[in-house]
Amino acid sequence: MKYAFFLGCTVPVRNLNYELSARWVARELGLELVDLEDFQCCGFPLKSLNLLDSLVVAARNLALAEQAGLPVCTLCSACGGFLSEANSHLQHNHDLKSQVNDRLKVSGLEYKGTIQVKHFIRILYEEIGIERIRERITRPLYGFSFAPHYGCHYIKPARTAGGIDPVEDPKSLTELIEVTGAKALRYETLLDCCGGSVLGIKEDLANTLAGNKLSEVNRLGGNGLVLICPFCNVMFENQQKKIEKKLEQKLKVPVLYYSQLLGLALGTDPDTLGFKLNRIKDKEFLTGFERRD
Amino acid sequence: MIPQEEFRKLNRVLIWGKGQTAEETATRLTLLGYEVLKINPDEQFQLLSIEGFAGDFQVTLQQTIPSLEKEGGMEMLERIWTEKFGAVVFAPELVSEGNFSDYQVAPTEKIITLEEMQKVLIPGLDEFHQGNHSFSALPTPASAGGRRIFAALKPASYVAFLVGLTTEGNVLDMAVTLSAALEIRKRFQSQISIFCRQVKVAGEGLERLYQACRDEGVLFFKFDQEGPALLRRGDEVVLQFEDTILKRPFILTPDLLVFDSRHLLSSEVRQTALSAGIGMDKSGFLQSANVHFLPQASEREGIFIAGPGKGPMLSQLSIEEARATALSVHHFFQGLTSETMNQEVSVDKGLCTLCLTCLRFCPHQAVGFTHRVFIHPLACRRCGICASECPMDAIQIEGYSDNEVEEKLMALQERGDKPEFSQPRIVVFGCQRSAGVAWEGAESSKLKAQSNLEFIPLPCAGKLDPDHVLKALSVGADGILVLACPEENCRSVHGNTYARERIMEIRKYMEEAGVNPGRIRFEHLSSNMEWYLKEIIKQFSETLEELSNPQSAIRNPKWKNGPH
Amino acid sequence: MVVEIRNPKFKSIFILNHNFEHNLKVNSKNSKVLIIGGGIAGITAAVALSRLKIAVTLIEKATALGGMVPNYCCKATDACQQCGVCLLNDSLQALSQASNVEVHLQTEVTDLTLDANKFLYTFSRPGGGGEGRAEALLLATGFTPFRAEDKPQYRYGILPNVITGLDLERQLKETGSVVRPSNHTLPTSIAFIQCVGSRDPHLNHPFCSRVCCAYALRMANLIKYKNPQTEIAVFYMDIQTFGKDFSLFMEKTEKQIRFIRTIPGEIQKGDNDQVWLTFQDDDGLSSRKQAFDLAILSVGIMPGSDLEFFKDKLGLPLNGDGFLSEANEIFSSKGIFLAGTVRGPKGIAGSITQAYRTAEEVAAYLKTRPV
Amino acid sequence: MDPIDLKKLDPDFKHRLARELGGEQIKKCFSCGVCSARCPIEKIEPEYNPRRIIRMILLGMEEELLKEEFLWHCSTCYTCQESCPQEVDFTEVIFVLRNMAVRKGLAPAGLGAARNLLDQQGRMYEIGDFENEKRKEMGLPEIKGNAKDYRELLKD
Repeated sequence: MKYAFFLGCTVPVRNLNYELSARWVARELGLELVDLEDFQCCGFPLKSLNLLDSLVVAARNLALAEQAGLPVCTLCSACGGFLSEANSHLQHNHDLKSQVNDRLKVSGLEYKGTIQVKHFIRILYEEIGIERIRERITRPLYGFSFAPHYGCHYIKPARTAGGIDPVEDPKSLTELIEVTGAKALRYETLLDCCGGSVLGIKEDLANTLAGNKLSEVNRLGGNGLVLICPFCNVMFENQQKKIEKKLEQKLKVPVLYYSQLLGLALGTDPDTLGFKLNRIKDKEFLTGFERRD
Repeated sequence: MIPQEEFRKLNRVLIWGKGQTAEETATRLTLLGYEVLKINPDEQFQLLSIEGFAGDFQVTLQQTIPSLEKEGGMEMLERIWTEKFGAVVFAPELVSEGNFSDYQVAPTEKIITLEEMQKVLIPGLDEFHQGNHSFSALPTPASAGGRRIFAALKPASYVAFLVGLTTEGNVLDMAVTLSAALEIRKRFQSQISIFCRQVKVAGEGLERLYQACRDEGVLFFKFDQEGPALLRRGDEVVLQFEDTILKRPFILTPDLLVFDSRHLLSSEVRQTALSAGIGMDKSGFLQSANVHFLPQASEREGIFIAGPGKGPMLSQLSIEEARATALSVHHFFQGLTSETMNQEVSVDKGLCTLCLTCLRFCPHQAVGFTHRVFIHPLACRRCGICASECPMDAIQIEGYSDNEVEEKLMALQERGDKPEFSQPRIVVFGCQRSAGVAWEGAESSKLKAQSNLEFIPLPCAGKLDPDHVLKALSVGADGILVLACPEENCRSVHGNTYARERIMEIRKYMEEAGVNPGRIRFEHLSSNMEWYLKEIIKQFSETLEELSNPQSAIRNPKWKNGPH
Repeated sequence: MVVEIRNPKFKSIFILNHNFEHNLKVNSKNSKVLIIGGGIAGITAAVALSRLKIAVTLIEKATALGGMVPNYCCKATDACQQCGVCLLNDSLQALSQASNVEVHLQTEVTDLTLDANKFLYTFSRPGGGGEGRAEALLLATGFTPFRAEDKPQYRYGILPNVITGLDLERQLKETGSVVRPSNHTLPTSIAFIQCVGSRDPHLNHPFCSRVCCAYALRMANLIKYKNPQTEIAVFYMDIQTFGKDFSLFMEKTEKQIRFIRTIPGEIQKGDNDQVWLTFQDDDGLSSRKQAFDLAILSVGIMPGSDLEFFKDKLGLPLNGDGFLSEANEIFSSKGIFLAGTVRGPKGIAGSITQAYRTAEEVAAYLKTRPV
Repeated sequence: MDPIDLKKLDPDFKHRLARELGGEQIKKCFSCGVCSARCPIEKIEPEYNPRRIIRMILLGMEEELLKEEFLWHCSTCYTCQESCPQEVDFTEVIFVLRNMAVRKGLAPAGLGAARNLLDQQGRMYEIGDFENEKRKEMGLPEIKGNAKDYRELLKD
């Protein structure tokens, strides 16, 4: 299993904990992630401004992966979603493809439409599989519970997301949490959006969205909110202080990446998984977990 | 009793109607070997009356022919004559009147009816509904009106359809509207708005047509209550309305305004139906709103109803109706055998005083008289209303005669003193086609086993006889339950109502006789309401228990002490 | 003559079960027409053909005749609402009096071939099977109700107080009243959601089911008649015309039922097992949540699951909506005829009319077909 | 409120939008309102209402609509799109509307910044020596953050 590793813009600068833990988990499970030097922004930030421009940028990245002969693995759901979407548009629309390829000529690249894009979590779920992960769990996280947050672009739009999960009732992350031995919480706002896309336009609106979910997760208790996208992380972790202020309520909802959770269950220590970089940690969970050994 | 030689079975059918249904019914019946006369109900031909009985109707027709032109106008020649038919099929089309009066506008160059639009635009609409969902190249209309309409249809022009706003919409008008809108979009690229309350899509292909219109950019304005207001501005009409989605006011000055129509039964057909004793629904369409007449039956045996006269319908369905009707007519003729002519209803000549009560009450026009009354066995549906109404008890129906019912009641009396009876004894009189089915159903099988319950089937609740009810009370019943079909569901039209009225009467007798009128109960029950039958009996038993309580009422002494 | 009449005095009575089925003699050789499906359309067609002295074999999978109709309730309030459910009993009565009709219950056709204008078929049934032949085939295999689970945003099967129109029919048929499944109390507020699974290209059912407005509004009126204090809201897109005197019906219905032209987005769990509907409010400009004691999903008519079998065996084309095509000339020339919902959504009255029409076609075919 | 004259609106707007990538299904809408009922933004800001936005498109209210600030408030969660019975891709429609607004110079101030960043560095966040130093400390590979070709690629 070998993938071109698409980090996107946010992860390699702002979410090193996600990158660290994902690389560690991948290595541990025999998933080879290859860094391609020329990968840049996926193109999604341009979609609102000029759809064609955004597709050109996406196609550039896809063409690079094609050159390397590797399918793409993304950590960010927005990157994964948008690269898949571009792939689908270009594979099905011949005129669009030639239009985009015309523009790609300045980079000396050609998009052919031969490779697939998959989110890291989807690779864990579909390629490695729950059973193989189960076999590798050495330190099950019994007694702890987490609220999964799927995020929007991981499963939607269903047409281009590849149907990994039924959009009204997604299961993959829930099962992946449960295979670690921890309990995955069911909650009303499970499908709610983080609001990340509106943050730059109307912060208050974005905070209200994220706040709804954080309040519920706070009421639920448990050991934190499990994420799989750095965009969502911006809202739930970085904005949490501001949201607390807005809601006039202490939230203190610990936020962590799924790869960090899995890493612990696979037997490594929090430091290797970048837990030091998590801003809101569940100390009880981390200490409680360490004390078990 | 009618002598055998008076029967005649004529393999002739009169089809009173025009259009698709009438045509198709005529064709199918001809193929089946019947002699068919098809007459268009219009100004020229009128059907004055249908006398006689199933298999042998005498139909009186009138023809009005304009004759030689004379000074001061046309002389009209009238011809009235009578013909005989075994069966009659009503298959008229509806007449349409533009809905202008509802909006208080008059037809002008820019205001036309949906029918006009259809005529110039979609001559092949019928074909469309028969499954050919593509429009072939259509010729430009030859008529002046048609050319005028075409001239109004340009890419820059706005066409507005007002459909189903002042009267309840129907699939037919919607199909025409959608087809016309689509055609105009495709051929002239005009801007089209359809104003309606509901988009009626419950017909084959209509949902796709609706979708095709939306794809073409046709706008739909749906209204919950009032449609747009029509304002006159010089020559033009301005539509003023609120968009129900945006909740904002809009105006539109259409270049062509198309109105739907009211579809009505012509007064000729209406008159004929009334005189022939054929029911209509409350909206004035043919066939009573009674499911038991589905699909093509009428109150009178041998008279059938088919097609849009029952209400606007898509042409597919008209064809379906025609073929089904042809079969029903064929069944009817096949059923005219010596077996069906067996007398099951008899009139006692000695008792009959020729008061003709039976004739007045018969919902099926099955009673005739010459020097004596007879009940025509083919026209009779054996409801027994006549038997119950006959003041002389001269009419008896096999299986439900006074003697037979009384025998059953006497048997009840004999069983009356069995000691295991602890529950009130109830005699149930019920229509055998509704209550009878429910009574025999699996759900109520426990009821049947209850020896305190006796079910006396009636051919129709209209056969309920006050004498039998009083008899039942006198032989020891604690309570009488009468079960009739729901209102407007009686196969004999008013049988259930008659039963209810008779009970009011019986209650009066009971009061006079000092018996609590609460001991008789009347309920509507359909054949599949077994749970309700159980429930009624439970409730009624409780009522009767209470009435039998010495503190509350006097228990029927006959029951308590056994028979005398 | 195959339907048992328990009491010869009441000709309208039958108990249909597999016990009497075993006494049945299988003698399909004489049958001219094979009817598959013993619902209202199949029964009506069988009766119509038998009256023409055409011998018919009627095969039904279930243990009783009637198809879906025995699940439905009588909807009469102070007067009949013309639902036509009682017509099944009329048809069964006519069948019990028909000659030349052989009914096989609990029987499934396992193979079917068309060979030189003859249909050869094999069937299986408890305790064995057999084979038969027919000169014409009439398919009346009916429909499948939409699976409400396929619209997960309404949480059918998860929230106890979300039921389907079919569930409500059964409840009213069996008990005569409507209760909340969670605690068996009477609901004080009820929401009907129309078009669940119908007019929904997203779920691959782009067509109108043509019966849901009728059954939902009639049942709503019935509930209101029984319990006038119940508040009922109907969420709809376009109310479809049905029955006679429809405008009078609507006039009356609109007075006692709230109509909201929108489709609710989702149903969520509320306190006391109430269901929360989120929908675009008709009065204002925004969506809102409202709690109801009970939500009823008006599920529609979907193509029957047997259609694939006939498609494979006889090469019959399905139309764009997944039903057997309405343009049936290609079928009838081969001696294949269709009646009822196998051809597309329709109600009881429509099925009956169509059964007559088809019977007429079958009769004409048998008269003129090449030998 | 003065009534709007339907004839003064642009009936071609919906057709033009339908020709854009993602806008193809717009005319299928039959105003059921599921999109609005499920929209999380609508719950916070009722002015943002997908059903009404589509209605404005269908009626041709281009001028008014493209000026609306709320077009930029969609969180692109795709809930509307996934639950639409008529398969209108409303989230994509929002992108099309935004593209149209940008073409008319109606984009909110500051949105051009994203494009400038990509023009210059091919990334939303610059990766310089400082960032790479930090990565190195964590044992992560260096990232060469310069994409010279983006400027060329995004040239109009």
